[in-house]
Amino acid sequence: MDKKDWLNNEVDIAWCPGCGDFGLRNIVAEAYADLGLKKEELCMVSGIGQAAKSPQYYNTSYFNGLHGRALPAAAAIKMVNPELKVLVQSGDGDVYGEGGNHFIHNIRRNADITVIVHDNMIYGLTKGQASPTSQLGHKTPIQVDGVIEEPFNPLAVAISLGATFVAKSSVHEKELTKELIKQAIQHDGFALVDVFQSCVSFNKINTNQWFRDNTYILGNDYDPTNKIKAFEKSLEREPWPLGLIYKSDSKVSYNKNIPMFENDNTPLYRRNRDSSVIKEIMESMK
Amino acid sequence: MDKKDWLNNEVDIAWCPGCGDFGLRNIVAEAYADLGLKKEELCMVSGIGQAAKSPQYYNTSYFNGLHGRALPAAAAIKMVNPELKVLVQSGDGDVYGEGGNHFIHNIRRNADITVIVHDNMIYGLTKGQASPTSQLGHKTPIQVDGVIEEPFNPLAVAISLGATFVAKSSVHEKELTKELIKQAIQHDGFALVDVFQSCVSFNKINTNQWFRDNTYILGNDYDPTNKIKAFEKSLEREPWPLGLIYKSDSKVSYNKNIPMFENDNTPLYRRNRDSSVIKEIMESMK
Amino acid sequence: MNDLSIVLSGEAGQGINSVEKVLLALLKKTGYRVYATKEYMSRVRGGVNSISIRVSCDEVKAFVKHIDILIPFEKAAFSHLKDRISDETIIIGDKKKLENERVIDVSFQQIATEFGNALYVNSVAVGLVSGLMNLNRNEVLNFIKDIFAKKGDEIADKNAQAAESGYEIGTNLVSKKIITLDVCKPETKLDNFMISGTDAIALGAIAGGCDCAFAYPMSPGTSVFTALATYSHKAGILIEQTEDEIAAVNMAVAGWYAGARPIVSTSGGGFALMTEGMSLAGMTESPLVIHIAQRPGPATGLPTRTEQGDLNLALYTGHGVFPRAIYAPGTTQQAFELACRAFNHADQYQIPVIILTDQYFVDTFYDTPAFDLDKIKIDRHIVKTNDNYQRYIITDSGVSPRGIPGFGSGFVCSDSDEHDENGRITEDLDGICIAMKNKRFKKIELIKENSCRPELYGPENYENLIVAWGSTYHMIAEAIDKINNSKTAMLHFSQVYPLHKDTESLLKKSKKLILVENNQTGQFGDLIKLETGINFDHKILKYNGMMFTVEELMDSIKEVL
Amino acid sequence: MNDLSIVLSGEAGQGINSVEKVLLALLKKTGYRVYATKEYMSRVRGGVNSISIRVSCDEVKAFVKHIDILIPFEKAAFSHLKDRISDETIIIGDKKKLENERVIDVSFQQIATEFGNALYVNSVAVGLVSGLMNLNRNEVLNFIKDIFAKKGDEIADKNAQAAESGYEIGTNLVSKKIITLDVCKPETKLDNFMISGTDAIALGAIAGGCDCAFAYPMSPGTSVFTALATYSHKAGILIEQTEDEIAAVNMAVAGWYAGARPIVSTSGGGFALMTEGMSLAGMTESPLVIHIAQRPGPATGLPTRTEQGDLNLALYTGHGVFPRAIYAPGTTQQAFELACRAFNHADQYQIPVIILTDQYFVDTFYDTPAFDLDKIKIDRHIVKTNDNYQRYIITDSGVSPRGIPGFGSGFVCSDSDEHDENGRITEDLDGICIAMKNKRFKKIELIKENSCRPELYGPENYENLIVAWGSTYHMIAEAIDKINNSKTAMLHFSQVYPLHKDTESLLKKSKKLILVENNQTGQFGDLIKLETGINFDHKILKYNGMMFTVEELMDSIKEVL
Ligand SMILES: Cc1ncc(C[n+]2csc(CCOP(=O)(O)OP(=O)(O)O)c2C)c(N)n1
Ligand SMILES: Cc1ncc(C[n+]2csc(CCOP(=O)(O)OP(=O)(O)O)c2C)c(N)n1
Ligand code: SF4
Ligand code: SF4
Ligand SMILES: [Mg+2]
Ligand SMILES: [Mg+2]
Repeated sequence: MDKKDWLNNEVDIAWCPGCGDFGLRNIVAEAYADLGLKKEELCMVSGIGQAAKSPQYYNTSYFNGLHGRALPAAAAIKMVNPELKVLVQSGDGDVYGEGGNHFIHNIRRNADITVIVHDNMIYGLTKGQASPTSQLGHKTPIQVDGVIEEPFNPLAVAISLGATFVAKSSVHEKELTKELIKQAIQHDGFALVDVFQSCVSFNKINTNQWFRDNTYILGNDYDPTNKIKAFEKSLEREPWPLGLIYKSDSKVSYNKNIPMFENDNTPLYRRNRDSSVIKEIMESMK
Repeated sequence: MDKKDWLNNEVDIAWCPGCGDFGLRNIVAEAYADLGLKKEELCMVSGIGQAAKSPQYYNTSYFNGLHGRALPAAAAIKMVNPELKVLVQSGDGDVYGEGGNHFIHNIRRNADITVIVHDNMIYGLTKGQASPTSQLGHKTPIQVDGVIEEPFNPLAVAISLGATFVAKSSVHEKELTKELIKQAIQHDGFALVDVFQSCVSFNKINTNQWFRDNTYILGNDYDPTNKIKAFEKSLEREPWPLGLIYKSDSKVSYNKNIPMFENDNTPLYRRNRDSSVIKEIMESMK
Repeated sequence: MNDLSIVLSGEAGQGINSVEKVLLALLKKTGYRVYATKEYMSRVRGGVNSISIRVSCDEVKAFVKHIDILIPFEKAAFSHLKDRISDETIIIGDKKKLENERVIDVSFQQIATEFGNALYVNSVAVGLVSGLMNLNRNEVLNFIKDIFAKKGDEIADKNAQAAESGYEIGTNLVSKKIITLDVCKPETKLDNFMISGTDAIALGAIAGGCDCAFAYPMSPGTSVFTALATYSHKAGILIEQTEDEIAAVNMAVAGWYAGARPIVSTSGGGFALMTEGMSLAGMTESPLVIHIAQRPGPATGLPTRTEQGDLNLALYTGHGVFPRAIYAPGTTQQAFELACRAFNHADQYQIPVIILTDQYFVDTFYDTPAFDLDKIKIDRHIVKTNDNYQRYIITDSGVSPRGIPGFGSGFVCSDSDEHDENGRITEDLDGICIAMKNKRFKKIELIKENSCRPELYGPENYENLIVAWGSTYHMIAEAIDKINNSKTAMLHFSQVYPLHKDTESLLKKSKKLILVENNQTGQFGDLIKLETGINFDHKILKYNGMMFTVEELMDSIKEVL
Repeated sequence: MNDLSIVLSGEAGQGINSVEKVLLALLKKTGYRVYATKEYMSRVRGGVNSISIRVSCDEVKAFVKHIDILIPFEKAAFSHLKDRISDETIIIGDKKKLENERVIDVSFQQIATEFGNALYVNSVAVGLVSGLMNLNRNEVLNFIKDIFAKKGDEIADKNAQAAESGYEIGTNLVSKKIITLDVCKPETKLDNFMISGTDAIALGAIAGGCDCAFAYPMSPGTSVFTALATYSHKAGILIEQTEDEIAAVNMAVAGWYAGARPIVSTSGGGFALMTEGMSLAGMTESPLVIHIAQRPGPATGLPTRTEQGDLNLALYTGHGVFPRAIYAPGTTQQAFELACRAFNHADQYQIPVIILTDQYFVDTFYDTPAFDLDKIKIDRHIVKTNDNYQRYIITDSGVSPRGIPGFGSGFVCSDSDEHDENGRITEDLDGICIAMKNKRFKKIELIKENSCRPELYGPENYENLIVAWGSTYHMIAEAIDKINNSKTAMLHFSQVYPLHKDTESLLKKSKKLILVENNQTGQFGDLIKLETGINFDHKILKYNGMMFTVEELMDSIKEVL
């Protein structure tokens, strides 16, 4: 399938004209096409929000679950059906706010899923409240005196949780974003790609221009395999570094760690159980 | 009040003989006594678990809430009633498992609370399942093949979230633990003290002996104000460093950041509202 | 025509909400009674939304189906509003763009672009309607200038000019008899306020001493949270957006514990996450006030639509038995009073109080006389503790005096486990455990004694009784007025639980019982059946995500009379 | 005495649970029918717990109040069990330690310490009871050796020796006529299994094709999760302990979506957190199987006690309207069959199925004949998709064929928003939105048609009908047997929702209706009233955290007959 085939153009897209979500949609479709994915092997997952509407706009199977619950859903799908490639597209509020506990524990779980966070530093769908990544001082109808809470640093936190693929991009850097997403999909384990995305309706501070002015692409001299350096890099601000911040091949993903899947990648729905098992277990209760 | 006064000895303590929770209870009471806290100014908070029973065993006001919800409760108490000193004692499962999202966001919120986590690397009250801090390979009745999930590193995560007081101790190091708890109480902002604690009934691996054999106390040459170094230190294992891992005075706590409390520390329950305010607001709806 | 129904329809982001605000203010200034509601899709741009305005010399507070004047900015409005457009509907708009023969052509877009910005269509529309209604030209133009003044002189002037063009077109259409409006002229001017359901709840909360709000955004519940944030400086309210709904409810319970009066505002899906927290409030006998603005489920459902579907959830949420109270205001006056009362009663009985509204109610503007502030007061039911203080001391009423940590010398101990009078964990099953269960249960009777009496609308000697709750109030009231059947009345419950003790007798007086609910199964009917054994003869249920209109209620009611 | 009630009581951690296991096995080996249950405090060491064993030649499956032989290891046992100890109770123990005149002195502790470990008291107790019952001495000693074999020869020997001392004391007490036990001698030996409620649910789940479990530990729900973990290698079950209950339910729904058959096991407080997830299953028409082992609330409540208090929560949890089924087994046979059926029905109707048990049931051991494996089968109601596949295609029955992503060429799209037949978001309110609401609603009738018929225990021509559900089954059955009133029967519901269509007629046949529930308000009675309009004449409710005893039920029932 080429990019066009991946895009569902029959539906009315509910995003605002100029929204960064459109850009990411195109980039992801290109990444799929470049990787030569087959439609039967992909499953997209999201929570609720503007970003989380993404799966609707592709030709793909998807599970568009509850707000904040994209990651447990995605992990479970991969864990029981490891033949699928599972990719999450969801918002910064969804993944880091309501879904924060799942962010922590799914990085620990390390199922082989790709997580693209549309980081517009705002709650788009609910009309402009602060998100965990909104910067200090950002005023909104709720944060009338400006944000006072320390902005969430998804990269630093992911690294400290032992994530093995942590990347940062911005929707205005199409090629970079595409390359990172492709690498993330190919990575074995939980792969995070946090992408600056412009909410033209509600975030008048962190605009595309702001992203351009406040980011730079990491040079080839940057070594993403050094955890401490990666942590240090993840703290940099204004300009924010874009690129692969951290990567490690030291771990295998969830399914490779459990006996059931050791020599057998068969999804659970194609496995059968002999009722003699029940007899056998019952015998132990004599 | 001296140590004895802080301890409630009229109740039947539900912990197992030899449990590390006893040790921590004594240490905390001593810290209170050393600091000369008044009984009217303290409020203890916990979730549910063996550690979370702690507040019951002091002479103090307490809020023993739901499993996993100690932190939002503690933060709210401090936020609306800033005259109180608020101290949390709860379990590793409570704070890092069920309560993980509150761990993230209360560090960001930075209310002036002290959080002591009884880190026994196990779920005690529910009889021995893995906790987020259980180490790789640890076998339990649920983790029959051993833990495969990356152990949660509370120190590294707290640092990456911008916490300004991050300490690690072990219940066998009484003096150190007491000193750290005292400093934590005096620190303005969210202060984390993660303490190794032995669950003699369900964790036969991480015993007091293991703690002794696998920890060391940070020397005076260690500088806890360097964030990157602190992060590096927080990753060290076998031996695990004990002491003040990270501290920063760069931030003020929640209440100091909001206009309502700027020049006025009065708890909300002692503030009055003039009904003319309603008239005034209504006028704007003419 | 003694009132006029005006509808504007456009895409999200096209600015029709600004027309609503400005027109309402102008009409009210002139002395008209006004009402406005909106319905909109779950998106920020595009799609098709509408606002419905009613103008009259008499009180007008209900959603009607018919449209007298329709101003559609997009073609999609026709199919979107097809059920509401009749042969009598006057349609004004860009004929070419709308591709509809019936349209009275006004080139909104062209005029707006002449003045330099497509968004000026809204000012053109305001001017047009003002012209049609023959409002005072200068007043209109000055008002528009004032409104846009903060955006700079140029923008203010341009908007005023756009409005002026609209105004002229409006007067022209009337003078040329292309449009004939037979509207009353207001004689007196009332000193009323334009108050939305949201405002009424927020003001009531402030009147009730609400001093902090813990919430996670969720439409349509965010509205009250946002209103409180807006007034936070004036009223001294601590506003905290939480990481999730679980934090919100736990912070609220703990906030009450520490002496504050927090509110939580949410919607069904968010409230679902507070189930365990509700139970915590039940066990710790904590006051708690939660506002739920209902929207259709299950799950994410239809985020910006309306339904009265969360009553069962409010009734049964939380494991274990504990008392609660549930309010369901139908008017802004009720909303104000009940929101205030929620804080006092939550504190008095140490229970969770839920205020159930819905998207329709929070998003609707009613012109409302000043709230009576003499009636309201802040009753703090807290005591200063002494050394022997016991938080859960067994009393005759079931209510134990509530202390606050730090206020007095006693220990205030609160526990989510079953506890003794000191608040400490116990397993004395047949002793204090049972006593505590009975103590909590007892309070239900106490609360019942103070339940709001349902309001009877219509004749006292009714034979047909329409039973309703919450936001359907005005629609049913107007339908009853218009049906004009001397034996038909409405019994409206602004407190749905516990039911007032007269409920059974009031229902039994009637020969025919008709239930009206904006949900699929008649949840309130079930509650009445459970509590009184009474069955309804007819159920009028609507559950497509929209409020009942007066007309459809008239039809449905007539059908079963 | 045709059966014997033996109770051991001690502190948590003192090992009385090991006595339970060993004694049951020994007695069963000898041909006795046995039963055992336990009650315990929420702590790991200390406090006071007890296990209750019944031994008989006939089937014996109910909890009784009376104690024939009591072996208390601690003084606290007397006050703890005061309501169960009668003048007939034989009490055996360390007289000095227990400070009680009635005690037949056996110096458990001294004997145990002689063999080197205080924990050997348990083997002494096993030996003692074996001696009293005159079990085969060698069989007993060898069995004990086998059990302890894995701990090394020395420990095995010491335990056997301790048991031998106990055995001798036992036979001595009998031969000296200090204790006279008039117990039957079993003639035949049944080929039964000792199956706990936990085991029955776990085995049923395995029989139903359960291939993964997502859960967060919570007593008493953890039991089933632990059992499945134990058998995970044998049966091929993916076991994942989640970070919280919200993750558990969302992983389960997504797991079903991807073709697996997950179970979630929890208790009331954990289930409370799954409210929104239930609604997600409702909206996405996802199969889902949740086991709730009930314990008393509100909130943390009494973590290790029993109650039938979560029925309302199970019935009403989740915002919005959607079908569900709720099972409530009362016997191990029912538990096995229903747990199996839960998976097939969840899949067939694409609904959440809840299995309601409680602490009493999961912790009780029943001797049970082999489950009939011929009856059970794994029905996977999934289809291979093609290019035109529509996940939510409108069908006559309301059920749309369920595809799995990756199985076939179609797209399987699932959405928590209101959606069209393709699973895509829509706001076509009066079109597909209403159609989807009606489609989901329709399935309730379908499920009802397949509801389990309540089981009648006792005479067909009853005049007094006791209505019950879940774990009270055996207690009521034995009470009825013993009351021996030819007009009194029990109607036991192992499916509590939707009610079987014959419910109303079965209830109406009776002259007197008696409700028995282990909760404070009679939640099932409310459901019956709501669905059938029928009121109960009497309600027998218990809510102190303990199961009904046969004796107290006999008293309460006789009182109202
Ligand atoms: C349980 C629950 N709480 C709240 C909401 C309301 N809600 C929908 S989207 C959203 C946040 C959207 O922000 P983000 O995830 O950043 O996505 P964006 O719209 O910015 O792409 C919220 C709070 C919900 N649907 N469910
Ligand atoms: C919502 C909810 N889920 C689960 C439980 C059961 N539960 C009680 S304590 C506990 C974990 C205890 O572990 P930890 O927090 O580490 O405390 P410890 O007992 O080890 O001190 C769990 C899972 C509960 N009470 N509530
Ligand atoms: S509100 Fe913001 S994030 Fe949402 S579609 Fe519009 S621009 Fe994009
Ligand atoms: S179970 Fe473990 S943590 Fe709990 S009281 Fe016993 S030793 Fe302590
Ligand atoms: Mg966002
Ligand atoms: Mg622990």
